[in-house]
Amino acid sequence: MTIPSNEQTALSPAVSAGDEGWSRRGPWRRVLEGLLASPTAVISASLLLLIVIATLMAPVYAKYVSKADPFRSGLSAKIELDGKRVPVMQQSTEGLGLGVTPIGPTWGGQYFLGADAQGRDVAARLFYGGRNSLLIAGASTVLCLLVAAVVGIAAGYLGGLVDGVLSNVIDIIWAFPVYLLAISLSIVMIGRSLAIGPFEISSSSLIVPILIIGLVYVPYVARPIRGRVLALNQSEFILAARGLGIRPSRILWKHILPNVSTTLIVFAPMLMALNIVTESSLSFLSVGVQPPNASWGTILQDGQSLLYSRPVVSMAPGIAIMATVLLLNLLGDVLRDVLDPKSARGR
Amino acid sequence: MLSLRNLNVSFLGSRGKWNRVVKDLSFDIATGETVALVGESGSGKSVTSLSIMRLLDPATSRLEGEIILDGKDILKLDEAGMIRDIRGQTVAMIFQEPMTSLHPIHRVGDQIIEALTSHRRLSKTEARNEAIALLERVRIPNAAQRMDDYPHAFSGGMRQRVMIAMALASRPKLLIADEPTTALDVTVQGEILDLLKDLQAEYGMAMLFITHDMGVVAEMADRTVVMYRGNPVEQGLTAEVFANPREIYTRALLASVSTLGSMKGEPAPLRFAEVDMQTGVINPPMPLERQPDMSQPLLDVRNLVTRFDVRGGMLNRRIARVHAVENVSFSIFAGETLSLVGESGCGKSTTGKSIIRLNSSSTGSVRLGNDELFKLSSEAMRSKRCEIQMIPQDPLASMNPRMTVGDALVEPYREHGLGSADQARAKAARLMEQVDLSPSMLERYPHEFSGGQRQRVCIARALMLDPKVIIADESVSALDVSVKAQVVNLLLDIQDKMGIAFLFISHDIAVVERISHRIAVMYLGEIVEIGPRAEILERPQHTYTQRLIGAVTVPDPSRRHLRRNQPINELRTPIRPLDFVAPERRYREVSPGHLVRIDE
Amino acid sequence: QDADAAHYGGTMKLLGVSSEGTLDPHINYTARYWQLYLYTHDGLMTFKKVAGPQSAEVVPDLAEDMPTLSSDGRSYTFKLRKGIKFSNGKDLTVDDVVASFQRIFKVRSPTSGSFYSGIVGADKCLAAAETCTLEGGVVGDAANNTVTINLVAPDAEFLYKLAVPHAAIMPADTVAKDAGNAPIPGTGAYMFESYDPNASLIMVRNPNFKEWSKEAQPKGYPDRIEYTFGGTEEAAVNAILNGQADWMYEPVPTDRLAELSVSNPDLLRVSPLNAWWYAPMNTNLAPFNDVRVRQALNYAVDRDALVSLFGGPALASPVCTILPPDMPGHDPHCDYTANPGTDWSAPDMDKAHALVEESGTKGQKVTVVSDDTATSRAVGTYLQTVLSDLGYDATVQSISGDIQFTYIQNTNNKVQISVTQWYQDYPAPSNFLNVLFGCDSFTPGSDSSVNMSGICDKSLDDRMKAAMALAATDPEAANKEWGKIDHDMMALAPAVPLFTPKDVDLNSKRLGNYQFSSQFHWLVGNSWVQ
Amino acid sequence: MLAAIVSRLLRMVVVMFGLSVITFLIFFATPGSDPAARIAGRNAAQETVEAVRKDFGFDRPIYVQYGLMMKRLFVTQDLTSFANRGQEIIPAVVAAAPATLSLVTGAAIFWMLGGTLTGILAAAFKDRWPDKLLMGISMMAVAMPVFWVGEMVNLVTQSRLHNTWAFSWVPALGYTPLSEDPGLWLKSMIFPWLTLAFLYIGLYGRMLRTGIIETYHEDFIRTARAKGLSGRKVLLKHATRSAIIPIVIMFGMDFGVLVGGAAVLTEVVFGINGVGRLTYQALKVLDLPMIMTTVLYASFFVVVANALVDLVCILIDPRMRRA
Ligand SMILES: Nc1ncnc2c1ncn2[C@@H]1O[C@H](COP(=O)(O)OP(=O)(O)OP(=O)(O)O)[C@@H](O)[C@H]1O
Ligand SMILES: Nc1ncnc2c1ncn2[C@@H]1O[C@H](COP(=O)(O)OP(=O)(O)OP(=O)(O)O)[C@@H](O)[C@H]1O
Ligand SMILES: [Mg+2]
Ligand SMILES: [Mg+2]
Repeated sequence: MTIPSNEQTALSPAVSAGDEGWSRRGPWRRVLEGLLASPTAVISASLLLLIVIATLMAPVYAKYVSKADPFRSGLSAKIELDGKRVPVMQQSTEGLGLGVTPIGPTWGGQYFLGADAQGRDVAARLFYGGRNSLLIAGASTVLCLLVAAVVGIAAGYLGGLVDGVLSNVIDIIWAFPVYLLAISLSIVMIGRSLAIGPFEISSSSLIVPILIIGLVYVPYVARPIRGRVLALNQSEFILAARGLGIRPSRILWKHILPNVSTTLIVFAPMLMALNIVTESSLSFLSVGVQPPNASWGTILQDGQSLLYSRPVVSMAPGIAIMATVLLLNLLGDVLRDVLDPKSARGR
Repeated sequence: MLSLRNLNVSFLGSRGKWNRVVKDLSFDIATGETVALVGESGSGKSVTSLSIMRLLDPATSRLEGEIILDGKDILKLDEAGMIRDIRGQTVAMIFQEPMTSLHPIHRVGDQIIEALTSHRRLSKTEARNEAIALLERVRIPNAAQRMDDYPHAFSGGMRQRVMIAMALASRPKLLIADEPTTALDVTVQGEILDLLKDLQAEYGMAMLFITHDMGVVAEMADRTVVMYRGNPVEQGLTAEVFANPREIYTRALLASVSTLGSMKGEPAPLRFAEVDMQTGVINPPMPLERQPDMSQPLLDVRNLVTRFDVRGGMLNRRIARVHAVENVSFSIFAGETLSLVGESGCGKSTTGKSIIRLNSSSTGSVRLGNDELFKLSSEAMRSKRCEIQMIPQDPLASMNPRMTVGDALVEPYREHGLGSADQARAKAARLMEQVDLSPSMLERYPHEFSGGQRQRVCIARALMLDPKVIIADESVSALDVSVKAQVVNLLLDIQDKMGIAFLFISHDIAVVERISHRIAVMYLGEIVEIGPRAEILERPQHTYTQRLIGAVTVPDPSRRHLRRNQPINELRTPIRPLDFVAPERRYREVSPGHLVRIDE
Repeated sequence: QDADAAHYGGTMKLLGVSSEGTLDPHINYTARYWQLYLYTHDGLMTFKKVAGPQSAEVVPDLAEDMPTLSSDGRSYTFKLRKGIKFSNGKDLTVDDVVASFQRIFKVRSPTSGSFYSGIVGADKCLAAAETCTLEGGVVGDAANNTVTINLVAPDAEFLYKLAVPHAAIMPADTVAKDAGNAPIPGTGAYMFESYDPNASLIMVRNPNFKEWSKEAQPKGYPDRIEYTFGGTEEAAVNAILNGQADWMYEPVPTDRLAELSVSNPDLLRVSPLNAWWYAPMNTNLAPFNDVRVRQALNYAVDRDALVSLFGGPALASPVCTILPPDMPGHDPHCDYTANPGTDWSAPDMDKAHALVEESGTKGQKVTVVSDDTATSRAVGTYLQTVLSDLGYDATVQSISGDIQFTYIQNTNNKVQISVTQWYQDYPAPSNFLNVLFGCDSFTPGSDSSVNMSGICDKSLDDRMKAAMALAATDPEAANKEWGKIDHDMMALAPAVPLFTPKDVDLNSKRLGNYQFSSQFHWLVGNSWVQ
Repeated sequence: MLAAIVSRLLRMVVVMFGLSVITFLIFFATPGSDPAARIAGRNAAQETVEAVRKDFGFDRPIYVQYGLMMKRLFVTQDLTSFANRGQEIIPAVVAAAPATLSLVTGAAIFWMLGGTLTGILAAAFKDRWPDKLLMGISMMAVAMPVFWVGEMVNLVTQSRLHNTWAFSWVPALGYTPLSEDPGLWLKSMIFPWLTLAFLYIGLYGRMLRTGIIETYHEDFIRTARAKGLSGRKVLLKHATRSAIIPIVIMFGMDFGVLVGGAAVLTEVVFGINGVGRLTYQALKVLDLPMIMTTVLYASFFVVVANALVDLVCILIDPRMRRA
């Protein structure tokens, strides 16, 4: 047996693969490469993109395919179906002849998914609604995660008075009747805009729902994060970082945040779903997407009154929400793996 | 019992490359036999042992070859089979990193009980009693009470002993012990080794012993396998390997082993002789040039006290206190090394952490230069930290698992505004080389290193800041002799160059002898004896010091079983009732600077 | 008769999505409970408890006969029936009647100011309720067992006002404040056993009741009536179909109508209502302060579309007038339609556009305020579309029903146009025209100002006052005049009449003898469940 | 310990005070909320409205009104509703509480069992079909609004398939007290439980799965496996134990608000007259006394649940105790 010669191996220090120093892949680059290497991530990201593009193309759909303005009441509209002109709101003729049912899915260009109780094209509204839903829920999810991360980490890391105050605030927000605020705001903002300092928020502005929805679930995310931070706080590596004289802000940002990032990532798709639903409740109370504008949540609400006769009206937005959330979830899963250096994808 | 045939292990590296870290390894272990696996740090010892347990993550690692255990090729077994027949039943393992290997939120006692009951039917009380007995056998003081503690309340050495107790609980046929005594002081180490031997005799247990402590190898192993960079280079009967090593690496390895007493007559610390691992040529050590500057202490610790609460009962009330550090005072001068030795769990690490204010419950006074550290604002303390650094005892736990080692090294340097990012990276690369690691490893995450490699990364991280004082907590314990020599030399180099002061916490008396100017001996949170190195080692006054020095192992297989240390019968603990008042201690000066506690 | 006897007994189960406030008949002003008070309390007079047009007739109830009216038309004398007992066992006396009228003011009944302010002494009572005596207004004569009510001026509608539950007679010792959820003894066939607004209202037979007049207070078929609150309309429909309940208060969701009218036509009952859905426009706020804009909107609204929102022509009909079709005085005419005449035919968008153009208000911001029920929201959304078509920057906002009703009344809230409904209190044209568009109903800055259009046309107002006075002497002429007033009011277009709804009741298979009163809708106690 | 309880109580007072003040201010800042007009009734004369205003003290300064309301709520405990006049609020809430408690407790059992089971199974079968299936369903559960699920359940059990053997046993919607008829209570609660639990099963399952998967990379799991523990034991005792903390925290929060009235949609859809519906009805008519009471009632549960959760967390993970 002899001592091995300088066999090419990346592991032995003496033969450091010939690179000059160490090649640094930036964290962004690493994450991106990791994501790109996963077919799941690529496919779900592309599908998500497709959804976004589809919603952006809504005017095109409305103009050329559905050929109806999805924001106008279509109560007296008629369409050509199998060569016959039929009203969109179909008067019942059998039995007592009570009730008017909006046209069901035609599976054609016009009224592909049927009409809602206002005789509007559900499919076209779905595309338009996607914009609002994705915008509101997306923005409020990001807002929620940001605030929750800051609050949770600050409370867990700083402790003491900060934790006391934040924990109280968290409890107050959590027990707070948001809908009271929503009802109040909806009334305050009827026909006028809200002036907060230099900012004017009009009643149709999406800022208000985004802010409200963004804050509703902050406690829900912040508390688990605070818990994780409490445990992390006792870990040797945080002690070591302190011993190295790392600034607390950096400890929070570089040591604690990455270690709670998984929590944030799991919450993201779930929050997205919850926020879309919350948005619909707020819209119902007239804070948020104002009629005749649509969002997936409001279409779902609209469809609720057609559940027995035209279930597709509420199912369509439901499926859209579900698809978005599922895709986000798949993406989040891969992202979590990529961020975890101990998993196979994390390298 | 066990035979490895051409075992190859590879890991998935970055960008999907597979790196082979164990190459064509073959050896056998017979029933009742002890085989030592020695070799360079990072040569694949731990990976080999994990392979035998099939505990490597199949997603990121690949195993080839044959591992035949009790006539079965376990690489062909499925997970269920491994669980049923092998793990915990036939083979048990003591892991190298005791901190992260213990479940942080299960009580220590429960973790042992679980090992006991996983393959044996025992009643609750039986299991508990046996677990307490095991803990006592691994010399955990106050075992019955500490059963209900969580791992973070244990010292490094205590955690290691818990691991040992856990592995022994299942009475395996084969015990794989990966550096089981690195964190143990010599007295306890002796006890543990005796315990292992007793059990081996009792159950006819085979042992695969991974260690870099040649003294332990000589003491324990029937046969020895030497590894170098993933390859087995030599194997044979221990006595034979020690007596006439055939391979250059083995020769070099043995040559660099230091023994206690080799420094007799040396006034100052001395570098290790450098042995070229490839050729075996020994270069005599260069003497140190700088004398410590004894005019004014650089670090002055006065009456340091750190106590932890012990909670229990229904309402989680405070029921007692751990007097981890009690009234400790000493000073260190620029360019000087003070070694802190003492029984595992006596408060060494706590002392270190308290000095740099990582324990919130400490009182006393710590002066660094002209500053009283305990009185600094947290921001002032933060900037002071680049002057005083601690190398933590548990390197894996003390590195952020989600940060590459490169980032971890660069970060403090940039934080203290010591230079640009490029300078930081250049320095990091240089330091990596100095601790015998490749700069390309900076891209890796902590878990991708071997124990010894991580330890060196931690050293490099502390050195990034060019501190004036370094508290090194068991910083060379996981290194093989050759690397250890290199790292010790590095430490001495920088001390020589920059007049750094070291508080060197170690139980490796041979290294302590090499490196220190003065030695302090700690026992149950208090310093019992402190004085110049030669004084302490050659004329120990306190009974505890005497016992400690008497227990040092000797790397000579022919003197096997001759080592007889006085059995420590009374296990003493630093846990005291709440109303305990620490007694006033007085010290007597035996010779200039040599103080011994007067015990009534 | 024997066959009928078999129907007495059993428990009738009613469902409601929510309860509606206090149980005090003097205070509660909801159709939901008025329907029940009919069977628990009596006034001196009452509406006939029979099906069909006759149900709008007033008949003596606690009074033996129709009152004798003094020649100046200001003094009514009632002779009380003998032997009537309250559900607590006490006998009915003239003192109870006097005290009950005082109580109307003491508890500040919502209609104390509008219905009963014409009684002599009422002005004092309105100012200081605690000391209300109605001195000279309501006079009891225990010896003759008569009660005389003196009015300040003749009031043709006074007997109607005595026939609604706000004029119920209750024991003299009833608390002089809102009794809230505590049942008050009455003389009806049933009495309230328990009331929990969050759970249920239970009615049982009044043990002291003996039928004295079938058309005024029939005995009632079921032994027990359980009104359960909670759940949703859909759930209520299912429960009725599954035989778990007999009737629901809320209208059947339009979603279910088509299916039900095929599967269970025999369980659905459609009856006309004296009510309208309308969109009051604030005549004091731009752009609706311009009559042309108001007219334009009247021209533009497609009533057929709105009818389809309400469930189609079988359930609602387009209207152009303020008075509902079945209301006395209703004079069919429609000016704001494609082919003006008696009926609405189609929207006239050209005219509408022209009027808007003329007014020069195009592009202004308009907010439609609807309440949050599905239909109201839909109507609001529809109006928004129409307004947009007319060139306005229109939005629609919905608020919870109870709040919306007061919100749109207050001028401070600057509501331009809203969607609301009005149901008759009693079958008199003034109940629509005078109440909704009279000057007295307009109080700026108050949440109680039911004239939401804020219109106060002096000449029309005078004509309405005169018509009311005329009704006392010549009802026929008065009704004619009301028809004209309606026409002239619509010329000012203070509101857009949308449609007149029909009532749809869904009842269980076992429920029999369904009867619908135009005044109080389904006559609960007249139906049987076995 | 005593200090801890006192500090918690203090915190509860702070939270309640903050909430009540905010609620009060919002109410009075809302136009159209003037209770006098609504109490006076439809088309009431101005005198009547003014009299009511005086009677109810709506003409007093707002802080006096606040003080009075708090006094009537906490001291004399005779606060009455603005909407259902004469309705004493506290008895109403007390009467509604058992229904909500039944609903939420039962659902909590389902969702804790279901959620942990889902999470554990999905983690155990990571990336294989059971995982994908469970996660798909979980996401569906999260994405579907509870009222929609409830209506669907009713559509099936009360309407479409009510007359088949499968669902003919389902009683009419509504709540039957446990003390009245345990069998009926159980039968009528099953679908509400499942419906309410569905969302949380999704949330918790997902959360737990990730936690477990992450924990599996830890060294102490390797130790557990080395002990020869069965896969199940490693999963349940070691991996799940560390991953369960966020679940426990979430449970505390969810349970707190749901018992406090956040289960309103489920309550409404299934005709269970609980605190949630009470709150909802009160909000719809802006019935301030009821809103105030239910908000404070909810905050009580939120604070208590969170306090308990903190305690449990420390028991599970001693590291969460502050030094
Ligand atoms: N998970 C991993 N991924 C990639 N590389 C790894 C991983 N674990 C270990 N290695 C590499 O494999 C080699 C062998 O590691 P191993 O832990 O077996 O060393 P060792 O002989 O036990 O050393 P030490 O004495 O320092 O503990 C090292 O170079 C190490 O960097
Ligand atoms: N956080 C803690 N809570 C309670 N007790 C603790 C804590 N940390 C340490 N201890 C106790 O303090 C004593 C001293 O621990 P320390 O870690 O300083 O020992 P050590 O001398 O470094 O031992 P070793 O050589 O084994 O690492 C031990 O008994 C230990 O159990
Ligand atoms: Mg190793
Ligand atoms: Mg230590």
